[in-house]
Amino acid sequence: MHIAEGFLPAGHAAGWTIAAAPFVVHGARAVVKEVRENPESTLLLGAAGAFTFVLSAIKLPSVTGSSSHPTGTGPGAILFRPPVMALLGTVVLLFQALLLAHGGLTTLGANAFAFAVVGPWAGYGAYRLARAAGAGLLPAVFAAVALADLATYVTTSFQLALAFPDAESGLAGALLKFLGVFAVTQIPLAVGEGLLGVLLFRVLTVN
Amino acid sequence: MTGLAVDDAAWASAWRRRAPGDKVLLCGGLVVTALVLPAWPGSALVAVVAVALALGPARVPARTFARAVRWPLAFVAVGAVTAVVEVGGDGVGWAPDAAAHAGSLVGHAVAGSAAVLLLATTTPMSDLLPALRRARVPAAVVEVASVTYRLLFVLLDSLRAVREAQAARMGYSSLRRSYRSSGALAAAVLTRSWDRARRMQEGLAGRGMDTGLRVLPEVLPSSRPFLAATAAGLTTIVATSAVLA
Amino acid sequence: MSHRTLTATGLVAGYERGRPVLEGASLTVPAGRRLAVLGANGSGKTTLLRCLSGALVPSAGEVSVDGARLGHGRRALRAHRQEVQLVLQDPDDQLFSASVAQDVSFGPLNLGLPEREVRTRVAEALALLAVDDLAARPTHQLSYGERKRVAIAGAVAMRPCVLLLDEPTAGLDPSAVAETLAALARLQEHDATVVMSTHDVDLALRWADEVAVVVDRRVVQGEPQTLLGDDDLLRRARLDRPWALTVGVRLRALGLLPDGPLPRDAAGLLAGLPDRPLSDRSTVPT
Amino acid sequence: MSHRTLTATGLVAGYERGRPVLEGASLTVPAGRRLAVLGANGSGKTTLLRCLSGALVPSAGEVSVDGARLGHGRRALRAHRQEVQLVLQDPDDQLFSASVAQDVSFGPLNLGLPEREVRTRVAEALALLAVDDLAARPTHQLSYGERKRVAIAGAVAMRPCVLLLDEPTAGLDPSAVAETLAALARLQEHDATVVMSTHDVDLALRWADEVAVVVDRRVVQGEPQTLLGDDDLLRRARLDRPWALTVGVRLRALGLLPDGPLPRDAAGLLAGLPDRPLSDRSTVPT
Repeated sequence: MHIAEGFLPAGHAAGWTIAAAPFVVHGARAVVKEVRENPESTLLLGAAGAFTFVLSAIKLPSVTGSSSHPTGTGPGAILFRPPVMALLGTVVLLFQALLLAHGGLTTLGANAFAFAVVGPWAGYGAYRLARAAGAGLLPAVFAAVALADLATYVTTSFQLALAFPDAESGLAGALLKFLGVFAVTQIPLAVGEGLLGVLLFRVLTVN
Repeated sequence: MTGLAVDDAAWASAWRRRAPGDKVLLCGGLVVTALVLPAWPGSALVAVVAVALALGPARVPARTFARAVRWPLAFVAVGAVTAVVEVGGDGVGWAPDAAAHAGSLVGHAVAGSAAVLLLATTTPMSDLLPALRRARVPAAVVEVASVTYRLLFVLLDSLRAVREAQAARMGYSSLRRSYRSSGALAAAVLTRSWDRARRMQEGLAGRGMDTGLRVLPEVLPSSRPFLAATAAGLTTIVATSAVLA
Repeated sequence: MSHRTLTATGLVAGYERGRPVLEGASLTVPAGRRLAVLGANGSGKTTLLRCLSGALVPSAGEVSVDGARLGHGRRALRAHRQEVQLVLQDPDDQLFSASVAQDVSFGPLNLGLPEREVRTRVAEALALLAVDDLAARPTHQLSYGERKRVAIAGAVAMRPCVLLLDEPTAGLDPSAVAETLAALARLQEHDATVVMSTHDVDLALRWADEVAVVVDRRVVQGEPQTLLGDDDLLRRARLDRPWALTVGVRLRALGLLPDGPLPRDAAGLLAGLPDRPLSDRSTVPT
Repeated sequence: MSHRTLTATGLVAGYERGRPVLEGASLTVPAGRRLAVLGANGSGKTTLLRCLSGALVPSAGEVSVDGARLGHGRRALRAHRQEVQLVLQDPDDQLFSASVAQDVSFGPLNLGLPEREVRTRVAEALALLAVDDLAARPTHQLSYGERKRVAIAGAVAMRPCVLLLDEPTAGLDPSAVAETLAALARLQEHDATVVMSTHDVDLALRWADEVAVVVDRRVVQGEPQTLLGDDDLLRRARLDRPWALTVGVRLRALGLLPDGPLPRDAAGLLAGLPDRPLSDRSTVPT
């Protein structure tokens, strides 16, 4: 779930925008460089962005039948690397805010930090670690995609806890609350997204 | 076959021909007002104004607007309840000022969402992206975003069609099969997006693509009365809010 | 496979934007006969087929098989999909596995059939569509016409009673059209009822036992020769009159064609014409 | 725009895998005349058009405009593309912008034209294709036929002397075909030479001044009536004989059609037939 428009206090919204900005700007530089060297890559990068958007529109099958969607950034982190995903992920979040009313504009920075920065980096890190530790491609993909999903929602929970600390138990208590609501429930979905990633890469490697 | 409802509304909106800059100014003003003013009466005023403008002069279908706010509302409800629940040594309970705090959270979020939605349902992405260029976002980034915008509809069509074909052949008749089908679906969309980009390359090379994907945006002139009304309206909201609070 | 009668009554269906595409469309797919669904692009042919296949739930009206109304629960849909299969126009929307044989096995495997039976069905479907030599090929290496036939094989492997084909000949060259029609004839011999949508009136006249014209959000069903000779209907449906009827009517008026139904194609027309040059040269303007 | 003669001589061209698709193909696009390039799917029509447009560099042979050979440097290609434009079969391969007007502006902007001139050209191209009412519509809401015409407008806005269209009528219903042909006629009046590839022999006979049949990796060029009546050529090219020629030849043999060229379509055939019923009833078999 993306943090809705207006949900974060102004200071927090601004703070997270500033926090996400260097990553997104770095991604934008990488994209500008890529396009300058190779003009055709505009189309490939555009296609990658569209794929990320559409991937997050696939319904994850779940036992309960409740509909839930992948974050969609894990496979992209492996395929296109985290710097590019920081930019593409932010573009996708902007489109989700303006085409689907998921998320918002003042919360774009906070959401970008969770979805386009922390998620992809966590996933990519897990992928590299797993590969370095000798894991096969598919287990590494599973770890990467599941972790990217989970790390995104842990970050969202942290952002909310920071904005709304518990009156009695403070930040720690609030973090527990939000993790309970937004991250623990996400564990089966993260596993699901990881499985989806494995199946996706399996088909790709067969072809 | 079916687009995205908010995007459809934007293209059909009575405000489609208004300058995107004007609309960004109005909606951005409303978003900021909703964020910084106290929830009562600031957010309430912003929400009323945004909804009234969308359903009134911009002629956005009420159904589209109502359906679009469901997503943010779901998050806002869960988020607000979680925020005002208190976890103490003696278990879980409501925080002392729960009702007021929750009301304020919901007020800000609903007003902000309505203001963003006013922009989203009146301004197609292909009008907004050239505006980003004017805000000094690099051309390459804006071009990537505009290809994303075009291709996501092509890919959404593929997604729906492939999923329907899989469902017809019982691809979603059990949890295990659903996973396998979803994986194949994601892979099909990914290979299609690559293939599409590759083929578009040739199609555009023939039209002289050398450096970038430069296009000429439509001329949508800015309206002084609209800008004046925006300034007056926002001032009125701030003033009313200050008086009532 | 065995013959079933598929019917639609008073269908109202459409998409989010605007007015419904169908408003009160009724149709009977006659068991064992060839039905061509005709209409201009955007007239609602695909929407009609999607309702018949259960892929789209109409907002009013009903679809039945042998009189039993199709519900929209999971189980009802599951049963319906074993009897009625829809093949979409773009084969790429239906081929999502790496190899041809793997793709055709998708449906039978999902039916939970034992491996042996799946292999039998895949082999049978590939043979019926005359694409058995492609079994081991990757789907993305096939030509467009081959992909279209493999997509049909994927539906045929489900052994449906009714096979709905959306524009199966669109984009195919004459020899690929001939191969597709030959495959459909083999399916019919295997007791499948075949329905195709098309905007090719010449093909419909040549192929169909019955036609259903989608016009003004409804369906007009009848004999090919009658409906495809109805200029008012064709105009409203934005279709052309088949050349064979135009030319046939004139030749009959000139007394050159025998009584009975008009010819459906060039071969039929030539067969009906007299063999020897006419002796009365005075009738030929110079 | 002004007329130019585009020629290809001894083209050898293909793709990585296997034997070349074209081996020694030569073709002359006659300035100001309508040329239909005919061939079965996979015969090499698209490859031929891609060579002519400069999109594909042949491994042997050459392409020239008014006798000047096309080089393959950046500058030569750039100049060539101002004169010769290729419109691909799938409009989604060319429409990259979500706004119709923005998309059509892409080519003229790449020519480095001033904004004012670009707007004029966009308006002109949209009007020629009769899609000016779609200017403010999003690409993704257009029908397939509309997208095809907008893709052509994108090429027309470059004001080419020769416009190459790959299967411009494939997948279109009769009324959309008629609209496309009308647009092509307007382009010709604006002095563009129009070439289309198709596997629809009836359309080629009706429309073209000249046809080029791609067969056995080469090109046979000539008059429509001659080539499309050559059964041996058609068999090798895996094409059908147009019905109008089949029926026309027989009616002429029966002494029912006047001398001169055979009719190209149903209207022409009816116009050639006698007006009144033949008196000699004995010639009609019963």
